[in-house]
Amino acid sequence: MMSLPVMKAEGLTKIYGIGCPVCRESTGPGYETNICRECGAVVACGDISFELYPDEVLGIVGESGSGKSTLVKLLYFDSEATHGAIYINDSADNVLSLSPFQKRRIRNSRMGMVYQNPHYGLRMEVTSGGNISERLIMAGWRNIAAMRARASYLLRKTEIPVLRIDEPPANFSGGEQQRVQISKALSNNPSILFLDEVTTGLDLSVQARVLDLIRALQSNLHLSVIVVSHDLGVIRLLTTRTMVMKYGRVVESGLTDQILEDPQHHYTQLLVSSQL
Amino acid sequence: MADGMDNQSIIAKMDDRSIERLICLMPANEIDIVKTPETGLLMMAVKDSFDVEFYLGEILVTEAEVRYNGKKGYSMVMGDEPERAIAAAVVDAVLGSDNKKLKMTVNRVLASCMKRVNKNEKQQGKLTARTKVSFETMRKG
Amino acid sequence: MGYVAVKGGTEAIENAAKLLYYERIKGGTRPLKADQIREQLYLAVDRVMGEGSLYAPDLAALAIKQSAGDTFEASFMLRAYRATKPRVGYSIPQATTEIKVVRRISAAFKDIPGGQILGPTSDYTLRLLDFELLNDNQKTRKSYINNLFKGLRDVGPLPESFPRVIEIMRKEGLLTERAGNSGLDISGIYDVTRQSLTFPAGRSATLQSMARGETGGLLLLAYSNMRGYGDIHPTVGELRVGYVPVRIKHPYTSELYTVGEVKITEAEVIAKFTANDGSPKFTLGYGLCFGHNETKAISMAILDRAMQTEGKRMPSEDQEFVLSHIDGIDALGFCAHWKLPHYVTFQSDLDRLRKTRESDNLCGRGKAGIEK
Amino acid sequence: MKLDNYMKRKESRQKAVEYNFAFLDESAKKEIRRKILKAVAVPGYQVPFASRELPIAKGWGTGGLQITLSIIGSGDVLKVIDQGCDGSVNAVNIKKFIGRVTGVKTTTVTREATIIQTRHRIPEERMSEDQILVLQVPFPEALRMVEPSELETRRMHGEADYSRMWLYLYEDIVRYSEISIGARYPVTVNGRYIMDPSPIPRWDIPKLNMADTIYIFGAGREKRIYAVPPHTKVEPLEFEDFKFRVEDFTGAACRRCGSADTFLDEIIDEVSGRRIYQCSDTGQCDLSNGKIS
Amino acid sequence: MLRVENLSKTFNIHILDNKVINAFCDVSFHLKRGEFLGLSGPSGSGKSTILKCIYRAYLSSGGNIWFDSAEYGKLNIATAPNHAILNIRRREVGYVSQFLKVIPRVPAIDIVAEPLVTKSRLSLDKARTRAGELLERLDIPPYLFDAYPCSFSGGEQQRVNIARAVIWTPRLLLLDEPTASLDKDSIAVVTDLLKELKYEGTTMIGIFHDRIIIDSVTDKKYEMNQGVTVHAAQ
Repeated sequence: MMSLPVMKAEGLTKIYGIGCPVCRESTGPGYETNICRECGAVVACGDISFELYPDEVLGIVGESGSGKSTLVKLLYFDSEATHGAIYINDSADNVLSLSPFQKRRIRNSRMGMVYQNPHYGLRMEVTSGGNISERLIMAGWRNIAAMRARASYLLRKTEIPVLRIDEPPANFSGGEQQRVQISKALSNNPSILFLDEVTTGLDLSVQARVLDLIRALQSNLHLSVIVVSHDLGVIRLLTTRTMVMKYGRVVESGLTDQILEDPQHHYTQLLVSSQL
Repeated sequence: MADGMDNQSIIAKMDDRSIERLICLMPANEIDIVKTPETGLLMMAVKDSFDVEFYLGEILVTEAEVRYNGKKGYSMVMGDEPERAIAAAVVDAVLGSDNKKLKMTVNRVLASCMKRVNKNEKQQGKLTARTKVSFETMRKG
Repeated sequence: MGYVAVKGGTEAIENAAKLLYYERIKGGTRPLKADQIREQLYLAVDRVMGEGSLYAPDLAALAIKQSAGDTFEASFMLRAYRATKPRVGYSIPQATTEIKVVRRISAAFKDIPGGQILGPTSDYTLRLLDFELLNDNQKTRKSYINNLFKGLRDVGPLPESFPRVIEIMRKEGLLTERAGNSGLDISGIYDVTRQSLTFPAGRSATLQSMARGETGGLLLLAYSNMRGYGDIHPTVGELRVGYVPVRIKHPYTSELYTVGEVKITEAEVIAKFTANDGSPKFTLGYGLCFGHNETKAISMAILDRAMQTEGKRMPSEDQEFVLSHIDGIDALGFCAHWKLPHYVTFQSDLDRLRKTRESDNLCGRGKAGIEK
Repeated sequence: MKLDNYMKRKESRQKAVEYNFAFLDESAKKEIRRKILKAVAVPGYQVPFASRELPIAKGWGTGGLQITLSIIGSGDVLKVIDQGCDGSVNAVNIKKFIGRVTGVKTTTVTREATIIQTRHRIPEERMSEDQILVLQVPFPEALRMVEPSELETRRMHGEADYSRMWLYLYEDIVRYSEISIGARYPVTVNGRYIMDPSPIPRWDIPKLNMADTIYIFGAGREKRIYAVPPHTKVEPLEFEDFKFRVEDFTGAACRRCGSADTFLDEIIDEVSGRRIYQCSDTGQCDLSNGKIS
Repeated sequence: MLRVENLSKTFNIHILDNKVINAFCDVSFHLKRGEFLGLSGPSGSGKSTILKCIYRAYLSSGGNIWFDSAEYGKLNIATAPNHAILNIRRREVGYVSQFLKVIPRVPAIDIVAEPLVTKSRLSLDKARTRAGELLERLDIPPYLFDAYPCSFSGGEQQRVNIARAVIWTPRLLLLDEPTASLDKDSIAVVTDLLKELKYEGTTMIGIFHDRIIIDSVTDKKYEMNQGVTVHAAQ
């Protein structure tokens, strides 16, 4: 029995700058640049297509500037795509053509995002319970007790002492902030979770605990996850499938163990040989 | 520097007594006041160094309109200046009319006023010109 | 009984107004005439016209007299006056190249075509109190003037128009050709007095807002930028003070019609370069205002440039922040409104405070209260 | 008129000193009326307008005043209140100004007025469909307490993205076990826009809901007009388990008229040092006190 | 069950001046359900590479790998879409290598129990009980069950590895020298376990050092060709 993808992207493209007809054909790994030679526009993502299946963890790997974070921003509607389409579940509507209001609703009900920098995902001066409740409020919750019960549950899940529900994340350590961010991302039972370099910048031991948490949550909650990382260790640990990005394009995609053990593209081989 | 001054510019700079005298010279019973002087605001548009146009601010002006010999005369002067507005409108009408004699009178008055204005401005100009920096001189000093 | 809203306000207000009037006239010196203010306190008049956004020297002088010299109040009166007057038209957009200069300097180049003209400036005077002025009278003034004009050499007239100093750089291609970010407004000139300002504001709206801004406010924000809360290190490319003509189209003949001339101050500051247009080029900030007000024009030019900074980080780089806070009349009014009674709102706050304290007492800490 | 006649009539040559009826020039009034219509059409939505400067300071009711001046006709009867009081300095000042530039009748009795301009209160007496209440607004943006940028708050309204406002209330409850907002309590209008009701006490908020009269809000300094048309749903923001509550005057009554169901001013008696109460709405108080019948 | 046709594998190593390594070519064999194929040949002859191609950890360069999938029917592993491969890995195909490559910071018993939870949908408790029995059989002392295997000896790690591979009953199991460093007793236990699997119908391909295992459990042998050609491109 074949399952249907929870998310499908077609030809996603993000160009910074005015852009011109030759932007896409004059950039990419073949030209070793993502800057258009004609107009100077930056093709941060070019013609990216993929499918994400239920209960699947898809990795996006590449060095900084490869377009991987931009791609996630496009998927989470943090940034507006120049071209392309995104389909959610079996809907035939391109969600990118929806109004900001509708996008916000989809984002809030179907998606969760954990940013590298907790400052993007959390309001640092608002209590951690408040941070989690914000997404519940967006979903129409209007009962304080119910929201606090849900927030407590999520904090327990992410191994934050529930006593700290009324403390702002500003008081928390980096690893704890990521946990609160994860709680917030999971508050509305999303079906898709985006993780953008979530362990970058954390101490190794903290990194390990956050990764364990993500693994456990993924397998318990059957989430579809997109993991963006420059760290092949993270990719190996969390993902089953991987896309390798370079100069705004996907140069190679496949099963994660195949990508790591039998890389086909020159760039992937370089990446693997320099990191393993 | 004021040699090329147009009539409106001269009227703008005339003192109140000259305005009154100018009006007295006009055939007052032949001139109809179409629009009595009224104050209003003129929005001043300017251009910046990139030629972008913008509004600098408003200027208080007085507008008037008269008719002489079937010729319309219009004026807009700065400030709350009803008489100056009348004078300017009358001048506008007269100079557009066929009354050569009257036109000559007006021109004569304006020319003499211009001379006075010019003289004044020239004197002032000299004062300004004296503040021009000569770098050779500075070096010596 | 405490000070609450009770009757009797009417009378008190009227008496307060009378007292204010009395305060201005009680001294017994000769009444100050508006034309004296216009001629002798001309810089105050210029400032009031600029911030009041109405070029009307006689009214500005009257306003200064009436407000006992408070330029905020005086500008405010001009603004209120203009609200009741119909707008009769718009002038033809005037380029400032056609300026009759009384002062013109450049800090960028030593020798400039047309020369540096210092004009009437206090820049190079010592700020020592001049006690001679205590004996100021018609006679001493006349003799001063006579001396000044006596034997005035004919140094040759000043040219009728001056090329902008920056044109030299523009010809060499060293300057950006368009203002960053904002550029031209698509739908003609924006008029912030007729359309409510929305953000991001176009260039014409930005310049108009600053031209009517309060000198101190503009200076403060510009200063914060130059001091390090921002990174504009300006060089005054050119500063000019002079008269530009105001022209309209004659309604019947359609010919150019000169209404008069207005005194303006214009500043162009050259600031750090950008490579946005290809090769690195200097960028420019522009300031222009009514009257002789160099502080305002330069501050405006610096802010104009600061607001073009990409990725605003500092208050002076944030267009919304700058344009929302530089209007002196808005700021003054809001500051003054705190003097109005706020009994009702305060009563409501008081109720909240008491209720909160009650629930604290009931449940210990506030937090414990919600867990129940 | 001939020029000679004109020159003879000295007074006609005098400089202009007269003000237009209702002060504002006619094109300004037209613009403001258009904006009011738009505000009525989209309840709770803040319509930007080109606010004019008036001879009273911005922040002293220039928004309300511009609305009143734009809609007032010579047959109107005007009441102006500040803090519920007709005799408050600001109310007196505004009434005097409007009187001078329009010549309309004024009153202190709510039911007699056709237009009531107010600051910080809604009259206690229920108003009718023939009346207009004009409210002076210092901060039209209810979201300003959570977001300083206008660009951002306009986006939030556009997308009905109000979670931060609710979050603010949540945090308030966490901190104080109560919503600490006193006056200026945010409301949802017609199920769509969150609106600042101007700094009226919470006591007055229920009067906005399904009212017979029209409420027009004007913010002069911030250049916004908005409205609550008659028979429109206006709901204060509240949680299921933390309800909106009005000010509590349990056990207190006006020392003049004795009413125990009006919003009261709290006064400390100079002599006894005791706390005493008095109606905030002085017009209403006078009425029940029998001073005016 | 599995038919390998003219399979070949070439490595193009771009980062070494586009060096090309031909691992093997033209390999063909087939297995029926429950058959056990032993791969043999000198080291470097491409035995492991074949297993990895069948598991799709390596991409084949030529030929076909026909697998009778319960879910998809006849499926060419060499070319099937990624998510199909993931699905058969999850439900049908197991792979066990010489080294324990598992998730760090997971106790031994959970490593072994996990396939039962994720693949066979057993409850965690039941899965743990079965994992404990299996580990005991493989002579892992119970006090090590809750320890992380990274602290184990090589032999202990290998036994945990095998336990994880055999605890569920994949339709196809690929074994890449999982017994390399085991002692005689352990090898005997493993041999028994593999026989049990075989009895339950699991098809297997294995590479073993130990002749005893080869002789006692395999049905067929495939001898890799001698010699591997290595040459630089161009």
